[in-house]
Amino acid sequence: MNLALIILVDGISYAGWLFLVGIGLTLVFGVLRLVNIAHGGFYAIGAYVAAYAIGAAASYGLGAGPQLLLAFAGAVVVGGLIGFLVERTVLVRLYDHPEVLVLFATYALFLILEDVTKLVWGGASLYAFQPRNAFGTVAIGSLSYPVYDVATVVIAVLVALGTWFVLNRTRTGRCVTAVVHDREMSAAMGVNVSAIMTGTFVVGSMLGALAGAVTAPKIAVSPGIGVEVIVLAFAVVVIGGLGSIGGAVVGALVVGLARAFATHLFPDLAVFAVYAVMAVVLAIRPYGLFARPVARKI
Amino acid sequence: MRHLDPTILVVVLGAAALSFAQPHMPGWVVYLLQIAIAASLPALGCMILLRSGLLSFGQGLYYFIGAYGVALVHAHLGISDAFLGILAGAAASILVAGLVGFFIARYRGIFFAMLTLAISMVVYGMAVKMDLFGRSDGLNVPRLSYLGFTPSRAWAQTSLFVFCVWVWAVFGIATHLYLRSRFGKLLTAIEDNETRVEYLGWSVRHAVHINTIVAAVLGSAGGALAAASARYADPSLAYWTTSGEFVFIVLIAGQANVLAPLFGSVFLETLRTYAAAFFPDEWQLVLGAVMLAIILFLPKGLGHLFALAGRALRPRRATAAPIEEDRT
Amino acid sequence: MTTATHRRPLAGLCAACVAAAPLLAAPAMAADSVKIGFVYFLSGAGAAYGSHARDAAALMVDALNAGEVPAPYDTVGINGVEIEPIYIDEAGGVRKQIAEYRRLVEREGVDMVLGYTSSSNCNAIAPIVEELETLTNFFHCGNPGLFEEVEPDPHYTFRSAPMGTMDQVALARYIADVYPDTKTVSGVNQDYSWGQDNWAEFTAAMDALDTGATFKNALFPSLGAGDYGSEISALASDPADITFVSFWGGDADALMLQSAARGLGDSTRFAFTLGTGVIDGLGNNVIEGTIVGARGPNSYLAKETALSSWFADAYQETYDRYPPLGAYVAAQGILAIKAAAEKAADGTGALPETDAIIAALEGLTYETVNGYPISMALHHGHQGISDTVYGTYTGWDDEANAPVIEDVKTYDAKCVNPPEGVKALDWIESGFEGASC
Amino acid sequence: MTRSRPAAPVLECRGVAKSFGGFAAANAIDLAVSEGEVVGVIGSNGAGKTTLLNIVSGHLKPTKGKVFFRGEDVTGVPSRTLARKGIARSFQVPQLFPTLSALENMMLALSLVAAPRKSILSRFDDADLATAARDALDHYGIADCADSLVSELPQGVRKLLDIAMATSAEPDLVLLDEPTSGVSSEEKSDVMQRLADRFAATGTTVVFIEHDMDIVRRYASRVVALTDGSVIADGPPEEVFAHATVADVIVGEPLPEGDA
Repeated sequence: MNLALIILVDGISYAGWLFLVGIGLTLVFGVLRLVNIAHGGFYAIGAYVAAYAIGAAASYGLGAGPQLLLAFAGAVVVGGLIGFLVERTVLVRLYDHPEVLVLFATYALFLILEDVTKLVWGGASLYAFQPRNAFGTVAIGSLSYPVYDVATVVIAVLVALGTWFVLNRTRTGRCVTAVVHDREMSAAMGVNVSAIMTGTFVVGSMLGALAGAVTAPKIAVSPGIGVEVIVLAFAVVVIGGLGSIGGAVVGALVVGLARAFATHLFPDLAVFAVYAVMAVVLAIRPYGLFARPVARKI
Repeated sequence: MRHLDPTILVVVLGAAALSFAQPHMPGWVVYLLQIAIAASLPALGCMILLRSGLLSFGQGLYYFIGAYGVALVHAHLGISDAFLGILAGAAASILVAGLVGFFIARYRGIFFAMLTLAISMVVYGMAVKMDLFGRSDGLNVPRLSYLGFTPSRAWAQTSLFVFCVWVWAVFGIATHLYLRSRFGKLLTAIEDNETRVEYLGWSVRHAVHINTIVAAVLGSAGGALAAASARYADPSLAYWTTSGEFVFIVLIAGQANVLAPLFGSVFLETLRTYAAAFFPDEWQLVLGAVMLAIILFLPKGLGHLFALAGRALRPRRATAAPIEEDRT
Repeated sequence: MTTATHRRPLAGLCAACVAAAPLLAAPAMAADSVKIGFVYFLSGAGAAYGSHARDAAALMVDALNAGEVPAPYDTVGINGVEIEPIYIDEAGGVRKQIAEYRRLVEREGVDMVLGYTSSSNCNAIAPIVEELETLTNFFHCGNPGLFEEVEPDPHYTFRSAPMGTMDQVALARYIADVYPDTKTVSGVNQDYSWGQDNWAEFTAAMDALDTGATFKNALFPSLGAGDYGSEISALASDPADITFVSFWGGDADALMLQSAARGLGDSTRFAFTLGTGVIDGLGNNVIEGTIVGARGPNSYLAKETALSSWFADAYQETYDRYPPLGAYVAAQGILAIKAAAEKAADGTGALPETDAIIAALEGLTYETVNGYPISMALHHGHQGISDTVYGTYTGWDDEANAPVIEDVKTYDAKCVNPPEGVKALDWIESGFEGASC
Repeated sequence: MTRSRPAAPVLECRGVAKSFGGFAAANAIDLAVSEGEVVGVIGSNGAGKTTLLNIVSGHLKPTKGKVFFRGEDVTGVPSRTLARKGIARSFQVPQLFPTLSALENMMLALSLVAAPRKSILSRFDDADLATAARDALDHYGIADCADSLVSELPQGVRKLLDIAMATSAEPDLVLLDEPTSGVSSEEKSDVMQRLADRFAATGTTVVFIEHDMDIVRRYASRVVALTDGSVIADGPPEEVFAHATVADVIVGEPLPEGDA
């Protein structure tokens, strides 16, 4: 199997995961103009809830499929609930303030969520790998890949299509787009801006938690898993263009392929690759590859 | 000329008082203050960038350069002089910020923040790989000498503390003069209206570029003090969370005056140390909760408390001191 | 926190308040107890590891204070003086750690400090230890540089844990002994000093042993990368006979899980220097045939003695699990101090002066909970060495509910550790000059 | 600084053209302005008046053609350099520093464009600078508003402040983009009279865009009429207003909304 194909497959597989991790972040930025650092916290909560749910479901003798369904549903529900609480109690009071204050509020929330997950689930790792193993592997070229990882890419594509459909083909989606475009104008036209913002944050939190839930069966769910994810998600959406769904797809592919490329050909530079790509893209296209620059006033 | 500037007066008297108070302070408090002083300088750099509305998430880069200035001058030249270490870091950061400035001076808003973050993370990514920087294990820094004077072990902490305090005083006063100058006002004007600044014959880009360099020098001075105090330099100085902390210090304390970041920094270090002492398992939660409380209930920062207190006192003092030139 | 029961969220919080209460009062020097600061990772990625260390420390403190530990540690506390523990989180970066260390010494007035897992924290703290003149035992960081470069002339600084070098050298010897047909080796190591150094030491040791093995992939994913798809593809598309891994914590588990799912075990044999940690988490999902070490002869590789059986049973009883390797090293750190203090006391019933404890600890050989004594043999008696053990995991014994580890080989301490005065890497590259095997 | 060479006109545009995408905002405009002239530029919306001003003031680079200032080629020279050479400009929407007071706005203008560059590090909060700024405001009759924040000022004062800041360095050429737009009709002639007096006193060359034909008639010494990016008439006011197209298309057009 030639190297280019392996890099492509690895890159896409990683990109699928990166997209799931980044989509919530870019959605929230697009609508709320807010870089949500707490996203990493929702990811961790999603992973913990999923690991817990899979364990619980297994103890009731449910199969791999129901285990995963329960895990994903549980993570999304818990993530959404916490997202709702956070938006209604904290963020809503801060929308009039400078963006950087809201950013640090989300950083504070991230620290709080980190310790809360630790208080609830303890410091030792949780494991939920059984359902992933249950689906077996599929051969692509000479290498075998878990069916679960292929399914992750499919989930990422479905989430991308779903988001696109909701934003472009539904009434709610058009309201969201209107709010993205011009908050005041949308309010004047009768769009319930506050509800749209709450809703978007809740959906963003759900997506963050879903990303964690999808990841849980691949890893040891342990403290600190949210931190690395923040920077990666950040890089993905910044490269693609903050607030752009298409940008998140492209950003995920760029980072995914860059990492796969570096791992196979320049393994010493694997860590460095992500930030270097981010810096180069920003230096050439300050607004990321996909977002439109905001017109400068005169 | 007519009056002595109150800020300068406070800085000089405060530095003198701290210098004399040092022998009466416990060692851990001295160290805590030194680290707070060190971190307040890059935060001051963030503050002067914020005057033009620019949010830097990459001040850690210059903190890193300043710290390694001290560490590398020792490791490669065998010189452990504090002044030379600071100068080496400052020179390197002028060079780096001078180059970086060409890229970032045209960026605004979140994009300025992102690019500064990305650049500092690239440096972090390189540093953990390079033996020059000791990789992730970092480099140790010896006890420093001061222009040929090497304090005895018993006086080492005192000397370093006094050095930190007066380095801060010099940079603090210089920054104060810088901000109250016409250029300082120009920086504020950039956030208000870039077009008008250009039509008044000044290049916004050049001004931002220069300001980036000044902020970099402040950051590197802080880094040198941090390395001298911890006697250690490592790549995490350039990590994004370090940079974020500097911005947070400014948020805590507000931007009214050059002293604000110092108060913010002391507050943050104190908070962190007590949170860690009382709640070894949940100190991050406590830190986060206090951060959140400040943001929610004192969005203009703790510095606003001083402003409120000052306003409450003002009516009683009919002949007020000269008006502070730095507006909130 | 003084009762070593299951930590529950709220209980933990209350315990923290209780533990903190003395801090509110003026720091009092109580002569009837020995105050020890324990520094373990309690948050962040290290917590997956540090939480076990803290659990073990709490268990040991309680058992020692109650006089329940078997001989030779059957006296109460340390030489009859009760231990009063203060726990500190190692997370938060080096500048915070120095502040915490200074607070422990200068405010809490601890008599000694035990802890530090991260080599960057050890490097940063060591000069401060000497400055503040407080006996400090680094229980677990393993970088040779600590005494070779950072603190070449230690007085108050000790490290009871053997250096990581031992793991690499012993593994190379194990491969040469048990898998002499090994032609090619790849490596996956975390991208920071520890991972980079381990790979350098291991490859040097393989060369020095003239195994004839060549090196293929040397991969360095970042700490906490989470997804190792590309690395596994790289390893699978060009498989080596042996794949060396120095991962720890959640990363090690994740790499093992993802490799197992993709059948990587069929094309290469993994060698995990901290392999027993992976077995702790994954049980029978570990790839059969994996070579496992335990940062010394800990955990499943421990030797059965009265002391080691007591420790394993007590841990199992208290925390409902077999003690992970982090628990062993934490317990060792405490025993080193106890052994030295009691030797220094020489029958008198109080806590000896720090300098007396130091003198006793230098060069001391003491019994540990893994059954292999540690000798403080290097760096003027400040660095411990011990025998070490490697084995190959071959499956799970359902009846005993324990892993089956075969081809177990023990290596003498002097065979896998450099002699006094020689730098670790130089020693390996010299072809292990002066080693006695 | 710039020695005046009487031979060359103060401003000369030769074949200046500008297109945005496919749309030609200016089409080979030729224009020469001599020392001391007060030129009114008229034309309907989108005729290219502001584009012309943007090009001359250095805000835009022309697609074709050249701009000369006192005989020197200044095509594509940025506005900040032109400001130092002596070309000042005001804006249709006043470009001020809204978080500062009127006095501070003026002080900043004086310390940036009027003072030597090396004085930039001297103290902003300076009594002499404040006095000079008060005097400068007084020249335009707005010294009373000195201590108000810009955001609290009426539009007429803002327009004057905008012009006062632009002209603080006593430029050779002043470009005014609709100096009376947004000013109430009662204030209009007052504002224009102050400006006319001020520029007459300093002998400044002025080019101004204006929609109010009465004002143009009263204050311009010469009028240039633009349509679709081209000059269709250029000469003394009465001559230009007599031009058939000008009378139909420009003068006949009602004032744009919001300008009253």
